[in-house]
Amino acid sequence: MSQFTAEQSAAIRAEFPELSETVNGHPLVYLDTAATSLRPRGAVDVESEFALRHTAAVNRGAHTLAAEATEAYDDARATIAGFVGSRPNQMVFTSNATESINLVALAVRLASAVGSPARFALREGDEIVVTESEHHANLVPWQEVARQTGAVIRVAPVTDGGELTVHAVESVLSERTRIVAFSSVSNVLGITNPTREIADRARAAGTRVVVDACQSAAHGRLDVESYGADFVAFSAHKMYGPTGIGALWGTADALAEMPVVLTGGSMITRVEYDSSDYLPAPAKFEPGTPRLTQAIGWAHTVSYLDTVGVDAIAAHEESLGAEMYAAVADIPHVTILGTDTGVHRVGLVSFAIDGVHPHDVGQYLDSRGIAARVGHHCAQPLHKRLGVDSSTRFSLGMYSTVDDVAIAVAALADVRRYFGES
Amino acid sequence: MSQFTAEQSAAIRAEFPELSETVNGHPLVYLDTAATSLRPRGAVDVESEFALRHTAAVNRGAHTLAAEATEAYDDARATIAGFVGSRPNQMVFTSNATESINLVALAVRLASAVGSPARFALREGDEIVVTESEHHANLVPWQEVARQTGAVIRVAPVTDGGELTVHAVESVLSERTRIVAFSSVSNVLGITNPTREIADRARAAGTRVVVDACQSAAHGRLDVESYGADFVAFSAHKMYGPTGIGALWGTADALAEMPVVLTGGSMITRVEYDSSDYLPAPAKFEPGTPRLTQAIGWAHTVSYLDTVGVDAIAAHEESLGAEMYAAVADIPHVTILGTDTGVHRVGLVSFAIDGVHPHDVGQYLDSRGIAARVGHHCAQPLHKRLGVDSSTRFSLGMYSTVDDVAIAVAALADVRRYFGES
Amino acid sequence: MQLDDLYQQIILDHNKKRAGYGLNEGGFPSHQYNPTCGDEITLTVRLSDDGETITAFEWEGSGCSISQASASLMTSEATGMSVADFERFANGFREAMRSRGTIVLPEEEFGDLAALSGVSKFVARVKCAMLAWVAAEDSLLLTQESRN
Amino acid sequence: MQLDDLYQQIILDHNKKRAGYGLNEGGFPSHQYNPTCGDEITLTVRLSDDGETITAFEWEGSGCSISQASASLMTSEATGMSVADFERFANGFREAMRSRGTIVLPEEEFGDLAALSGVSKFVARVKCAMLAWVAAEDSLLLTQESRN
Ligand SMILES: Cc1ncc(COP(=O)(O)O)c(C=O)c1O
Ligand SMILES: Cc1ncc(COP(=O)(O)O)c(C=O)c1O
Repeated sequence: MSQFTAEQSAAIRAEFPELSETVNGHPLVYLDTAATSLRPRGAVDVESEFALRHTAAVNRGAHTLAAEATEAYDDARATIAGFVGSRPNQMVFTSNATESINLVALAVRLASAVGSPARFALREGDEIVVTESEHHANLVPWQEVARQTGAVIRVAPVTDGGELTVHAVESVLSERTRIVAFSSVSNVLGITNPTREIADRARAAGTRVVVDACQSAAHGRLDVESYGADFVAFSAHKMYGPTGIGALWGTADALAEMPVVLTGGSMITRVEYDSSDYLPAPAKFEPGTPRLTQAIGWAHTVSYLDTVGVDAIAAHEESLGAEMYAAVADIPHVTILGTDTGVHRVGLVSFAIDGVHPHDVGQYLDSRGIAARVGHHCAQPLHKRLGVDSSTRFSLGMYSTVDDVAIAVAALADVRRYFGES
Repeated sequence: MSQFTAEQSAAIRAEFPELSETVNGHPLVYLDTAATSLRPRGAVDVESEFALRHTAAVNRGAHTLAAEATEAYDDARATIAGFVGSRPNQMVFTSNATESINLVALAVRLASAVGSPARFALREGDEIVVTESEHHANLVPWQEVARQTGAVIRVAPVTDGGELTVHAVESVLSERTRIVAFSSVSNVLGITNPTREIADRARAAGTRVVVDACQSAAHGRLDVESYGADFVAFSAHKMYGPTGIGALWGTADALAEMPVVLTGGSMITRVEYDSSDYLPAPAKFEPGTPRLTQAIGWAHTVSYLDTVGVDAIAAHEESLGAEMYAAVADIPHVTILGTDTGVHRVGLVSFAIDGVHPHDVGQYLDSRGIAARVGHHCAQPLHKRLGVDSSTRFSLGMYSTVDDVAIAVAALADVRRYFGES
Repeated sequence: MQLDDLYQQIILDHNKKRAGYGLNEGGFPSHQYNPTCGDEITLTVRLSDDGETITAFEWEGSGCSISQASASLMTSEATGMSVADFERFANGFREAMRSRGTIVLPEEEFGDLAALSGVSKFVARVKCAMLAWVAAEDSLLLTQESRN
Repeated sequence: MQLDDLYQQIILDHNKKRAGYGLNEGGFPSHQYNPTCGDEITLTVRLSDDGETITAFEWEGSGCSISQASASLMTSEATGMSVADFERFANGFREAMRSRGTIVLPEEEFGDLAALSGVSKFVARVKCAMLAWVAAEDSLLLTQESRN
């Protein structure tokens, strides 16, 4: 497990123009990659060139430009699917991971309204398992399912150190459990969950498994099949790709059984005034004009990641992340959310500073050019569970360096003094 | 009503690099703007510059970049809303017009599942009015509503000339009508419907009105309030903007009453494990990381349209469209779908050529550099109603010229000879 | 790409002549549909009593010249083939169609069907050329299943 | 933008001292919440018997130094004001906060609250400064409604 050399880092950083920006007179130190990652120049250039030179209607035209755009779009899907270990037709494009999870939750609600298909329909008293560490995106949609159907939300606890054990999930599984939804990595804790083991246990209990893989997508090799889940959700903008596009992976069976949610053009075979027939996945979930340039941009982004090497990126971030964790932990009056003992972590650390509110911490860091995330990071219940309203988070990307960490840690050490605590 | 001068056209065309492409050895003649429009350089450049230099998490960060991105995003919404005559908080961003319509249809289905809110819930025997000329996007979602709820689809007829009269809609209105969904302009016929009059009649009958304004958005001044509808849907990519973004406009009341559909982060106030509270519109309909760069790109696109002048664009297209209609009508063995008598038309004409299938027509045109749309244009039932399986369509944009039309019409005159008809 | 590569005279002729056009009752018709353009074809394969030989293709449908000519040419060239030969034949045809211009159908084997070779360069039209073939394979399968 | 513009010493002091902190029973508390950061405040305005004068602000909550100091400073500066004066005062404060640095709160009128002037340059923090004020206006409204 080794970090990039200075030369390697310099080459990577040269691809990300935003890193040359100054913030409040300091060179930008971007430690907010878990919220949204910066964009590599090559992929953005390809996307805008495509928009300017190759725009045309996908799946709808006989003319050359349209045929070329359709091919480019299909190729982009194949490239992205290949990157995450999926077949092209098992990866549905969405707007973001939130919409991916919602597609499944809405399919459940629509199926429940009519009682079919049975494997998607929930009934009063059925149970949905989530965990204490979920992002709102993987919690609120299930609450709405429960509210409509009378199903019950069961919450698998995390330890005080933020660890989600297989046992914790098992402890809330019951005969009535129909869905188990959890994240591969919490965006607050940075701990890699035993995703495969949990999925196996849940599926053995006959439930559907939905994995929120947002924080795994570019910080290690995301292999959607390896989770053993029914559905996996992720977003392009958390893996150096464009905003406005994400994906839902599903097993062939799950996607075939899943009822359509959004309907319209390009997902149909035959339309009469009173009924229509639908194409198979992924088309059946992608009505209307597709996210053409976004798919192109995302595909070129993952090609770039492949060039650098996903395993190398993961090793770099993990090693640097461990140093960052240790350095932050060493600062007096800092409490870290999420243990580093006996767990595998990604390059991310959230913490509270005694006596200084995270909003003030963030503002102080910002004055020194450091972009950190403050707040509840869309995980209010987890914060409450861990006894805080909010926290400050440092998260690394492929372009992060030891200097970034050193600058941020040094600033952190000064925060309390600035706010008159000592 | 006058066309752009040669100089004006040249200046406009210089903004659209794709127009300099050659197709099969001929300069591109792009007559497929109704499917998707080409992109102006300025707006694409701003969008990619933003992606490369200003990417940051919207609505979630205290750091400078995040605050700036949030402000840019809010400004973009205000600009686009202003362009279509909406207030910012009455315009919900979606992926495309199809998703906009689906949001409403899904809200109806979710409300119907639990019987509340009452103004959105449908019951068996309730009626939904659509028209014979709808795009699949404004037809299939309503079929799904009907399938779930037991509501009935009533289809307002068009005349043989494709005209949708107020009377035709009235003829299918009943006491049980709950929703009237129709387009301001059909994407096959090019006829401007009496949208306001239909909406007024429908609302007087106590129904909700959903207008598909896709084909009105950039070919005239779209003033969403002027329709008198509850909801209006449109797409950026049909108004020279990016793919992957569209909008749903709604009255303040309708949006306030409408239940949430997609849920997750950024649309909540307080989240507990078992329930959550939501922000008001538009946030309540926009969970997750927003379409940041797409909103920026779209906003710059509408600013560009404003610079050229929407009324001037409309006048140009209308006048050129009338010439095109007449020229196409003059070619022997051509049957046009949609009359030009007694109606107001946009610059769009769909037609059938005796003895030559549209797919072959399109291929022939393509060999001469002309990009036209062939097929059913996502309106299968309308084609059937007019007695054809498919058609060929020429549609104009702000950059279209008399030369484009002349080249296309000349090619059209040769089609039958090439295929051995005479 | 040259348009004449796609529309060889044989194709234009078969688009008009349409060998095998007209469906009789019975058998196991397969209906195929191209959602992009609305083209459709219904086709029945007729087998000899021993089930070994294709005695006729019968079809009806509407669509572009490529889809119609392909059905007509298949009828002309493949009627009388053994089922096993036809399966190989169809696979060879499909492979050429998907080859993006790299495989030309040999005239010795494919006869007038060789005129469809150019289609493979027009990726958007491959579906048109395949429509009748997919229907034939499907009808064949249905017919064989009914015999077991 | 200078950090010290935002965090003047007065603010840091009030973040600790927190005048008015502690809620008593009764009255019409208003609860306000900032969904972005989770900050919250519950505040009760107390009026004189004739309903004309603000006799006290009582509040509890958690949040950043700006939100806490703003509540404390409002308590210090506005206690004893007439209701009508407070409404004008709150409007003036809001206008300055939204001014993006163009309006400085005059010390003659706003006293130590002038220290919050810098917040208006930090657009993302304006909500923090306003939290207590929104609560006060809301509590005032509830109180007045109860008297009608
Ligand atoms: C009239 C009409 N409605 C709806 C749509 C669907 O728009 P989109 O594909 O952007 O969702 C289109 C375009 O395809 C259209 O022309
Ligand atoms: C763990 C996790 N799940 C879901 C999301 C939601 O992703 P998006 O906003 O792209 O839909 C995020 C990011 O905000 C996340 O970190």
